[in-house]
Amino acid sequence: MVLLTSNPIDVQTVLKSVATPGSGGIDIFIGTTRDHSGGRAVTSLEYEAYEPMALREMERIERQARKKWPLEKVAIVHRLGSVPIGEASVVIAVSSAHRKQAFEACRFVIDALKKEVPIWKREHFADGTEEWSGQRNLTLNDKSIIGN
Amino acid sequence: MVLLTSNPIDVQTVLKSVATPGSGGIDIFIGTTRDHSGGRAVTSLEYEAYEPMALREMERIERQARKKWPLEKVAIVHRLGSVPIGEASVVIAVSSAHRKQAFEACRFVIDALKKEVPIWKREHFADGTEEWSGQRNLTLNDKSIIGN
Amino acid sequence: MNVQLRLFSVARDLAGFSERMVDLGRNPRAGEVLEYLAEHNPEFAGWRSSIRIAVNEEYVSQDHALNEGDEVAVIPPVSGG
Amino acid sequence: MNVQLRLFSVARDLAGFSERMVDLGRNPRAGEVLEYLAEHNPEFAGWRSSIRIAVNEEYVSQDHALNEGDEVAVIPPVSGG
Repeated sequence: MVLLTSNPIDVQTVLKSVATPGSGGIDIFIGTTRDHSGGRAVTSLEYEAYEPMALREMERIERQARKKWPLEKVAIVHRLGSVPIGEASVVIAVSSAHRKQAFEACRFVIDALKKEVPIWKREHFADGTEEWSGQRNLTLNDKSIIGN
Repeated sequence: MVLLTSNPIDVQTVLKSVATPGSGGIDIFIGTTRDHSGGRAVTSLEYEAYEPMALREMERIERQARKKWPLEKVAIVHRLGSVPIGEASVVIAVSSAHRKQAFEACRFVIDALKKEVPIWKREHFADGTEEWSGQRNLTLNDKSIIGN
Repeated sequence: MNVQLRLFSVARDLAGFSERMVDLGRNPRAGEVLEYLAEHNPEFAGWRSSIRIAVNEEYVSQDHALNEGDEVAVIPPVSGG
Repeated sequence: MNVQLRLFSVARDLAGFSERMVDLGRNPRAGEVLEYLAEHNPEFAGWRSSIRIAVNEEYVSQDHALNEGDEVAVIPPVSGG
């Protein structure tokens, strides 16, 4: 199950979506918005996606995980729009007969999501400024000043 | 936070207990009762603990995890008594500024719990028999027939 | 040849538009959308090493040959999670 | 010397009791509770390699010296989780 939503993510619902009678272990990763980033106070975050492609990439990552591990169910849910501090921006849940596979697959999915899925985070700072997260590297690599 | 309870474990409550404004990642492991064990159909499980020592061991494991990783909060909750198939017998939640630490610590805690905490599982099989789980090794090692 | 160009995040902010039908000439390669964008804002010229291009919702290499009507998306470094 | 013996899980089922004050003689070691139990059921004699002993809620080695009034628990292989 893959989902993009502008509503708060209900972890209990995600958990239910992966619970099966054959599951011995479920690993859930919850990414939450932190109140600081690079030493600066953050007041809120905003996420934008290239939605149809993001869903395709999420499905591709689920298929990759299922090839690597014998899994029961996989759920990948990402929130879009504004996300207040402390709320979940992403929830990954993986069920498997044994816990080792659930842990490894869950970590694989969040790592792959962060690398591959076209979603972007914009940070709003307490000092009133805002910027697209992770674009500082872009500008450093390319010796330009975009995105700072 | 460590807890032994004979009530169903509410994952949402455990999650709230570890969410902090400094958390960037929360990893939750949920051990659920499977409908089969060693090829046999299981109808329900029962857990017994040496309660005060189990709580001490759970606290010790939390301290060990905090020594190894910079963590925000740790919750270790184990259910006792009868647990229907599909319900959670154990829930571990770990929050940290970064997801890598949350994953590693969560896995460390469940692995340590399964080795160290004096809790025992009794499996009730569909064929009407029941037995203490994991005692088969005891009897094989010791060339006796206890626990089969 | 006309393709549908889509921009996201910092790329959209820099270009000032999110979607546009653009003519990339004959036998264009995916990476050439950056040259098109650099005509509007020279800073795009330096992006080739960091940006990824998706055609019809799938990542492609920058020398991927484009077809008429392709949806070509400029994907700055992603930061979901 | 009297200690409070506590049995759990398969050990309790085999011995037929869960808690008992027992006299282990002079200068007993933790592992000697298995010898005490083996007098009731010889199967306990073979357990030494698999069982752990806890004294006052902490794991100890089998040659740990016991004190008057200690709570000595027989811990069969645990299976929580």
